[in-house]
Amino acid sequence: MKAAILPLLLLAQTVSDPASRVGSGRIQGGWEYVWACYAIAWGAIILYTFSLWLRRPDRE
Amino acid sequence: MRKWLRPAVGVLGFAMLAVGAWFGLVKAPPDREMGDVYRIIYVHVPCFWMAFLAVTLNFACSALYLIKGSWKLDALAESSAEVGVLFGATGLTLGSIWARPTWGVWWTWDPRLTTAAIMLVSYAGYLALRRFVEDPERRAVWSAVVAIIAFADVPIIWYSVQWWKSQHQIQSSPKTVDPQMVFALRWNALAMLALLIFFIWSRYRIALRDRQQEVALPDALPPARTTPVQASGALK
Amino acid sequence: MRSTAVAQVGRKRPIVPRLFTETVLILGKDLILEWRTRTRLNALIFFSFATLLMFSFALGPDTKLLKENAGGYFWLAILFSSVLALGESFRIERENASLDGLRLVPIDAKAIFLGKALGNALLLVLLGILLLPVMVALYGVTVAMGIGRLFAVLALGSMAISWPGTVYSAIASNARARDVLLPLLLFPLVLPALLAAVKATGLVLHGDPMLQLGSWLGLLIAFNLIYWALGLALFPQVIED
Amino acid sequence: MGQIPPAVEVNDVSKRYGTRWALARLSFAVARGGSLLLTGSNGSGKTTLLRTIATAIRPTAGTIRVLGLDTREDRQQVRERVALLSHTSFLYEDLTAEQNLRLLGRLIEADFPSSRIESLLERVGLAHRAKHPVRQFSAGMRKRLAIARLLLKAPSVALLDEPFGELDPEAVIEMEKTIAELQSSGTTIVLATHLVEQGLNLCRERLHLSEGRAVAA
Repeated sequence: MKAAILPLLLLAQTVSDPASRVGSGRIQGGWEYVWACYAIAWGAIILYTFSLWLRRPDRE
Repeated sequence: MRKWLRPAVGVLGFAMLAVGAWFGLVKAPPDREMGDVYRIIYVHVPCFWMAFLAVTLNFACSALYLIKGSWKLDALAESSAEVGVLFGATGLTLGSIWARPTWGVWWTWDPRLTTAAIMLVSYAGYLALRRFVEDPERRAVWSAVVAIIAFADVPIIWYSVQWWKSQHQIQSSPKTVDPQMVFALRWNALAMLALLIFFIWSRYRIALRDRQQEVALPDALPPARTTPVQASGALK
Repeated sequence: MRSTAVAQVGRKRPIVPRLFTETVLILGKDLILEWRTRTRLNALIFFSFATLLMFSFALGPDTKLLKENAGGYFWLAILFSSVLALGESFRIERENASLDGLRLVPIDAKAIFLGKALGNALLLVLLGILLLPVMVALYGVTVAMGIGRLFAVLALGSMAISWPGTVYSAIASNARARDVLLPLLLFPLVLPALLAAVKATGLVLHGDPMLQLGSWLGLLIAFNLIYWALGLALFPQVIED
Repeated sequence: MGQIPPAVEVNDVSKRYGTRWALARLSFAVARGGSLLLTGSNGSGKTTLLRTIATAIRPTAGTIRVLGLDTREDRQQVRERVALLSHTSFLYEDLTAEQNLRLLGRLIEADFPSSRIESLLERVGLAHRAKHPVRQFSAGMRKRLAIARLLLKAPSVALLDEPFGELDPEAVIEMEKTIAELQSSGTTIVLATHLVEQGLNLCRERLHLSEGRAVAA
C-alpha cells in the first residue's frame, strides 16, 4: 500500500519543494508564485483605492 | 488645482500598471537563472522604491513641521506614512514570496528585506501613535519627532544588517541585464509613482478634512462680544 | 523694567554650567526616587532574572546553545526591563504633573532629557552588572576578553537604549495605550544597537579571533551619538505644549 | 512707551480643546501689585486661564503678556517671574517635603540656603513633617507644601487655583493671611476660587467666567 503511493509522494515533494529546482541551472515554472505576487499587488492597490473612496472628504 | 487632475493621475497609474503587467508577464524574456519566477521583480522592487519615497516625504514633512508648524505639513506627513506602510507591506509580502522559489525559504535575512520589515514595524508604531493621541497639536509634534527619529534609523539598520550578514554568507541577487527587462522595470516604477502620487494626494485631502474638523482655524474663532466685559473695577 | 525681588535672586549664571547643574539635579532626584521606591527596583531586578531563566527553559537544557547565545539573552533581558524602567521614569512625572512643575521652574528641557536618560542608562548598567553572575551560572559562560571591555559594551548598549527610550517614553506616557506604544516604538528603533551590543558581548565572552569587536563598538558609538544629538534637539519640543 | 506695562495683560485669548472653547476671546489686564478674583462654575475656564498665563499651555489664539513679556517669545523669563498654585501639586510623592523644596530651590539657585527651606516649612506648619515623604501627607498638607513651593519662588505674579480647596477652616484663615502677605509685599495675585466671600476679601477686582467668556457676575 505504502509502496504504491511512494512515487507519488516523491513527486509531490519535488513539486512542492522549490529548493530542489535550484540545482538544475534555471528555475523551471514557478508561475504560481508570480501570479500570487501580481494578485497581491493589485489586490492591495485596489483595496486601498476603495478605502480612500470610502473616506472621501466630499461625501455628504 | 483642477478638479480632474487627481483622478486622472489615478487612472493613468492604473492603466500604466496594467500595461506594465503585460510587459512584465509577457513581453520581457525569462531570466537565465531565475526562469519566469524573476517576473515578481516588476512589482516587488517598485513597491519598495515607492515605500522609500513615501517615507522620505514623511521625514521631510515632519522636519518642516517642527520648523514651520503648518497643518498641511502634518496632514501630508500622515498621508505619506500610511501610503508608505501600504507599499512597504506589499513589497515585503512579495519579497517573502520571491524568496520561496529562489532560496527555498519564505524568509531570508537579506538587508533589504530586513530593513524593510523593521521600518514597517516602526511606521506601524508611528500610525498607532497618531491614533492614540487626541490633542491634534500634541499629536502633530510628537508624531513629527517619532518620524524623524525613525527615519534616522534607516541607514543604521541597513549597515548593521549588512555587517551582521557578512559574517555568515552573502546572498546573491538576480541580475537583470536585458534592456527589455530594464525598460519593463522602469515602466512599472513609473506606474507605481503615479499611483503613489494619487494615493498620497487623496489621503492628504482626507487628512486635511480631519484636521479641519478637530482644529481651530483662525476663522473658526468664536464671535467677539460687542461690548467686552472688563474686570469690575476701573482698569486698563 | 521694574526690578522685582525675583530678578535679584541670582539667575544670572552662564548657560553651560546651568545646564550641567540642572542635569545633575534631575539625575540626583531620579536616583533618590529610585532608592526610595527600591521595592519596585527589586521587583525589576527579579523580573530580569526571571527573563534569563525563561530563556533557559524555552531552549531546553542544551548548554552549548545557551552558552553560544548568552549575549542575546542577556540583552533581551535588559531590553525588556528597560521598557518597564522607562515607563516608570515618566509615570512619576505624571503623578502630580511634576513635569509641568519642572517646566515652570523654569528648567532647560535638555537637562530633563539628559538627567532622565543618564539615570535610565545607569539603572540598566546596574541591572547588567547584577545579571552577569546569573548569566555565568545559568549558561556557563566565561568572560574571555576581560571584564573591562564587557563593562564598556554594557555602558554603550544601555545608553543606546536610553537616549531614544527617554524621548519615546515622554511621548508614550501621555498617550492612550502607553504600555503597548512604548515597546512598539522602541524595539524596532533600537534593533541595530541591540544587534551590535549582542554581537560585541558575544565576542567579549567567547573571544574575538577575527577582530570584529571594533566595528560593532563603532556602530554602538555612532548610534549613541546620533540619538543623543536627536534627543537633545527634539526632547524640548516633546514636553513643551 | 514710557508707560509701565501691567502685570498681566490678556489680549483676545482663546483656547480650544477638541471641539470646545475653554476660553473664548478673553481680554483683561491686572495692574502691578493688583489682585484679580476669577469666579465661575466648574468648567468655566478658570483653570485653563491660569495655566495659560503660567505658560503651562499655549493659547490657541491671542497674546498674553506678563510684566510686558510675551508668554510665547519670552517663555523662560515669564516663568522665572510667575508661580502657579495648581490643582496638581507638582510634588514628587516619594520625596520628602524637604527634598521637594530643596530640588526646586537648587534649580532656581545652585547654592540655595537650607535655612530658607526650614523657615518655609515652619511658615506653612510642616516643620515636624519635613522628613516624611509626600505620599503620607493628607490633601491639606499637600496644599500647604504646594504653597511653600510657591513662596520659595518669590514670584512677581502668583496664580492661585483654588487655594482654599481641601483646607480645614483654620488652614483657610492661614491661607488668607499668606495671600494677604504676598499682596502687601507687592506680588500681583490672580485667584480662582469657588469661595467668593474669601476671594472678595482678598481681591480688588473680579472677573466672572462662564463658558470661557467674561460675563457680569
